Amino acid sequence: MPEITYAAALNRALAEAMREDPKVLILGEDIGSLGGIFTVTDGLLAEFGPERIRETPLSEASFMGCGIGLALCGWRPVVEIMFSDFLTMCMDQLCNQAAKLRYMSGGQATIPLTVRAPIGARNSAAAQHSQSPQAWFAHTPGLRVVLPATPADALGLLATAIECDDPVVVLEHKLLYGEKGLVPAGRHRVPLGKAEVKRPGTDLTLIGLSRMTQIALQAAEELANQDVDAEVVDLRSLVPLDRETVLASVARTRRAVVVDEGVIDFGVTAEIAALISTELFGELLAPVSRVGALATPVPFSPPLEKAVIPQVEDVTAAAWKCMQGKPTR
Amino acid sequence: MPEITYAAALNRALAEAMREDPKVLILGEDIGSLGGIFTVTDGLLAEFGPERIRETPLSEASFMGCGIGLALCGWRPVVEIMFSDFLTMCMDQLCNQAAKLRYMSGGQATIPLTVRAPIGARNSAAAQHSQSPQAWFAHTPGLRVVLPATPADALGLLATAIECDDPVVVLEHKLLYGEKGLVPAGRHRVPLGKAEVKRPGTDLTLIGLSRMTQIALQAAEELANQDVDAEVVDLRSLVPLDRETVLASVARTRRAVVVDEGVIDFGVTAEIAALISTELFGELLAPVSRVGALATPVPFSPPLEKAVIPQVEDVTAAAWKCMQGKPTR
Amino acid sequence: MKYLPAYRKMLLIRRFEERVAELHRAGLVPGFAHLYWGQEAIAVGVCHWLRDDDHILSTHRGHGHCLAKGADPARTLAEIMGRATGYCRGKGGSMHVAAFERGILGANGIVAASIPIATGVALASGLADDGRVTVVFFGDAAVEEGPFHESLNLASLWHLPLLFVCENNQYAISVPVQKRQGGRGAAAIAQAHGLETRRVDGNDAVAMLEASQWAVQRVREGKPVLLECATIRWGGHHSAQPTRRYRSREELQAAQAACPLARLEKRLIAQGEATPEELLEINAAIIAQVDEAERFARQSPFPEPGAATEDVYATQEGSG
Amino acid sequence: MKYLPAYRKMLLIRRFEERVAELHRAGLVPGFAHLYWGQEAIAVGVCHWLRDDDHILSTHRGHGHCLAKGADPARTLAEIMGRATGYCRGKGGSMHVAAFERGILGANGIVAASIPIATGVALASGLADDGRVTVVFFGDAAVEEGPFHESLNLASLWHLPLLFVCENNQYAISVPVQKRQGGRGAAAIAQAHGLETRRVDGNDAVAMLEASQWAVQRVREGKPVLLECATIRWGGHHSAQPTRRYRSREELQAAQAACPLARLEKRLIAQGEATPEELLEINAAIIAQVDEAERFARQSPFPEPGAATEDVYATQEGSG
Ligand SMILES: Cc1ncc(C[n+]2csc(CCOP(=O)(O)OP(=O)(O)O)c2C)c(N)n1
Ligand SMILES: Cc1ncc(C[n+]2csc(CCOP(=O)(O)OP(=O)(O)O)c2C)c(N)n1
Ligand SMILES: [Mg+2]
Ligand SMILES: [Mg+2]
Repeated sequence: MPEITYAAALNRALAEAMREDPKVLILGEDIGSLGGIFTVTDGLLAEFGPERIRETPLSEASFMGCGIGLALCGWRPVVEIMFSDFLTMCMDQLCNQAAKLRYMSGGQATIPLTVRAPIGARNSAAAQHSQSPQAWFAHTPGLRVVLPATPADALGLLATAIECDDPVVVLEHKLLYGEKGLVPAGRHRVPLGKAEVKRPGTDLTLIGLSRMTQIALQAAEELANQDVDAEVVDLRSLVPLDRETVLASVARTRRAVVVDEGVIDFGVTAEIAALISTELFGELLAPVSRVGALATPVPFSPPLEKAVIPQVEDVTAAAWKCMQGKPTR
Repeated sequence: MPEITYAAALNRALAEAMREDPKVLILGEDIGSLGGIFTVTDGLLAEFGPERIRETPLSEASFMGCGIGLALCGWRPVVEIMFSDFLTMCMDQLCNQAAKLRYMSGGQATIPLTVRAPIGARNSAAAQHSQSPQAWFAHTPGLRVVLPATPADALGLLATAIECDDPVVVLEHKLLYGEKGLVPAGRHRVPLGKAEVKRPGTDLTLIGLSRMTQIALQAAEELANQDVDAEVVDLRSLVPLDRETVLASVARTRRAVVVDEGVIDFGVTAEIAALISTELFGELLAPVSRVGALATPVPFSPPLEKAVIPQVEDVTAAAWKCMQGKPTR
Repeated sequence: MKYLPAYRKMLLIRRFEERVAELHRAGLVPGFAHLYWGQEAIAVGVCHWLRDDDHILSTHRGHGHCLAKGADPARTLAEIMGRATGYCRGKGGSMHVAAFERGILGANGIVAASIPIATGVALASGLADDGRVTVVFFGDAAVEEGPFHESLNLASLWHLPLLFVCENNQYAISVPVQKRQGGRGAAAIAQAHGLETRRVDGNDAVAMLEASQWAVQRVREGKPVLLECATIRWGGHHSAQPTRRYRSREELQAAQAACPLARLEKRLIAQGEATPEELLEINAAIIAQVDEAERFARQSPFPEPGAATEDVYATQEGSG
Repeated sequence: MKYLPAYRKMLLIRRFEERVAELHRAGLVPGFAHLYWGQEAIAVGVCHWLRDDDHILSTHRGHGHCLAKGADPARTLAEIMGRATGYCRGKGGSMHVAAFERGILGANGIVAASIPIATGVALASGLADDGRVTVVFFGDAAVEEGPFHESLNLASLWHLPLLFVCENNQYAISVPVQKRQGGRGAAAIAQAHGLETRRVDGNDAVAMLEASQWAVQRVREGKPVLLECATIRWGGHHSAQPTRRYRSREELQAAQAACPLARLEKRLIAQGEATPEELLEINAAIIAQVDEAERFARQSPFPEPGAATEDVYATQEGSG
């Protein structure tokens, strides 16, 4: 298995999809000669030409709509939004149109649209380039939402998303683009809606997604040094949500910490904590612990950014409280 | 105390604020001679003139921005968005600008902006005119979010929102506009961030907001006929969230049902259920039960709309399961 | 040219909308019904030149566009009445009628939202080089929404085979266009974006047919075009809305004096295409067609509640 | 007219941006820094005519606008370096510098987003009839975003005292304007909306000063105006970005040949406003000023982590 970066894995998923299916095309800003500001579309213009690597004006609302129209006509567009923060510019097209057209038309519309956008804080990009808005989209019926945490999952989830006949929002993490990992050499698909145990363990379950899965894995290593054996479950998909894998793990460990980079309040960790608390009522040894961003816009200055975004030590601290049966939040 | 409708109470709040403070003005579509499509601005044009009752083009993104600019200059604009579904047209201005400008400027910007928009399903308005997107805004730091359930709260919360120096999103319910209730004759304010026990009870707590508080009250009546004494807590504010009132009630009753008209998944009920499950770990007699809209866009046809939107019987059913200690969702 | 086919379509729309208003008053149409009466010449004038496989996208005021493009009145009415036999299985209703088999990709409840979608539909035709035309209808207020302008640029930049049809009926709900727009209107703006444009009297079927013939031809050759059609909204914003708060009776009467149907009738008789008796027969036949649509819709069942959770996704959980 | 004051401001911006680039390379500037070098004549030309209490709103490429409007270089640099003494207490950074006390209502990280906000600022001045001018600066790519167009309409409809300044530097990151716009550009579009407009050579300080004098005057009289200023981005999109993938060396060299500072120097000397020696002295003084700003910023502390949760709200929980 070759070792490649997350960005390269996404690039491979796009290139393979475009080779296999002439109906796949990409719309976005700076995806051509520049290869995307995070290099994900590097080399694609040369191979597939400007019709299918279609560089757009700065018009997120209308090129998202353009993707929807193409999808209605049998294309499989991949729309790249440069930062997930800019999805605010096309919320109507994504959440009122792409998400609802199939339903409102009684099943006539099929919208095989993939939307890619990077989330997360990286190197002081500040409040308008650092958001982790996954909860918004997970709360919007009609969309599917996935967040790969590794290069292999990036390849497999994006490939599956492009093949999916529904709109799929693929949220990538800026700090993961440069991370390397082993990726299967041949055809690789990760089903939507399947979480994965990324590290087996017995004492408690750390549930993460996107980069926070990596943070949870690091926390698990630290905990292991202190004789706590943490299992790490990577959600991978928010919609569909793999309730079974989450519940099976926590049913065994009877303790759970949920970690997400989005703001804690009304965010992803709330749904997972509510799910576990309800379904495993009476079986937990400690309340579910939630780790996430503080309820602020993401600040610019490095020490502030660090204070707001969850760190490994926040996860280990939550895990320790959980081991001691104390409620935390 | 006079009995007036929810729409009339909102109208009174607007008129009184405009009389008291010449810096209050309203921006929105059809708010002038028509008086707003839900009559909330009825009569204001005649009293305050077209400069302060400022009818806008159909440009939600830019008149929301216009409101922000006015707020930066010391005005207290009230921006009416005709249906909350259309907030998707101005998500950037609301969530990237209004919510963040104060923070990004290190406290230089003060944004006393009130945004009013109706939520909820009413009489088959279909998928693009029926949404209940409160969770999106509650998940956006920098915004305050309130949802009145009665005419008195409509008056008191809107009055407080207009006086607040922060952006406040006031989400009104379309089916409540015509509902009557007693309203204090004189000055009336409801603080942001204070829930209210709308019906005391001992056996379990029904936690609602907006119209779902009324549904919960009806459910409580039905339960009372069957000798179950339900307390009904109306959240009123999502941000700030009155954790104390919620927890105090459930600490007594030890059973909770959370009811919201938004989609269940990743919605308001998740946060409240997670809060209660964590803070009252080991003290509950049953898992927290969540009632909300099914995970679909809101359908048009009346029987379908009814199937998707929570009804009184959904709340009583959840309450019964809760009384029997069974997990529900 | 012969005008009877266009006349029939216009009359069908008129009688259909009158019936929708009646059924709404009778409580048989849930929700809002934004009626197209008075604007018939525009939809019919444009759709006259369309092929079956051409595409249209529409607005909240979409019944007329759908019928003009060939939607079955019975399935359209069934949808508007929330029945399981409606085009959208009762899930969409008046604001969301779609009939993909007729190239009708959907009415839309969000002002201007179908315009960006239309750019993608047109791009699909451009990429396939299939000669199909995409038409997007929208009201004067859509000109105030950003996505309209962004889409003009896309159409111009990418040479999309897309016809923009602006129906300027002077109002957005209660607010007249002069209180909403400071500039020189949709056509002037489109010109600044490099589109070819024409202003038309949208109450004159003959003028609409002529301008549309030109426009559809240009678009089929691969040039985006915008038509700005002046017309008048006859009723309230939706069928239940009174207008006295914002529109004088005189204004409406003047508007109705320009009735596109009455004008076309005169022309048909004057040029000997039909006698008054023949027009009465046509009218009777169309009323019978609308009666039949109503019978079909009334007899159709409402959807089963269980259908509410269908059609959210095309694929099963976990599948690709 | 005398050009030395404008020259000093332009030179300050140039030297400041060079310093930011250095500090970025040295790892002392977190995040992105989108530099304004090469475009100095525009900000300075416009701000030259502004009063202290006039307002400006800016973009991701905002350092030049802030300095031109009178921001303190030291507090600006401290902000860009994430220090507690920065204008925004280190919370905003390069893309969000604001200095309300100088009428600088903020740079903005979202393309075109400050334009709608500017309509409200201008409306506030209009309502107060205080004679203040609001200027909103934006790049050529903002012309592709819907809110720009909506705001043109608002400005036109409501006669806002608002000056739109489009800095057409030919690029949005890597994509040249011809690949993004099909129409006739910002000025033509603004005209269709009923605004007065002028196209200016934005690399020519004299032309910029002249056009801006007219424009600011018109706006002060209550007419919205758009200036379309042709210029060139000298560096990468941000200071760390190489441009070889999308821009030839020749293109850049031609651009730099039109250096607005060099041109203004020639003019100053030719018309006897300054000698070469005096210009060298000015340069030295400005470098000293930038040195001082750097010293201030370097010596300033980073914010305490606890500051992260401050400034989210103006009011306490539960208060009105
Ligand atoms: C984005 C958005 N804003 C507001 C509305 C509410 N609304 C529905 S139709 C309408 C007026 C539209 O006017 P116009 O586009 O001229 O079409 P007309 O109704 O005249 O046919 C308004 C304000 C909406 N549906 N979508
Ligand atoms: C809505 C939005 N889309 C995309 C971006 C990413 N982005 C930042 S600057 C930029 C290019 C802007 O070009 P232009 O407006 O011409 O300004 P310039 O950088 O040339 O000064 C892009 C695409 C953004 N910040 N906001
Ligand atoms: Mg209209
Ligand atoms: Mg540029």
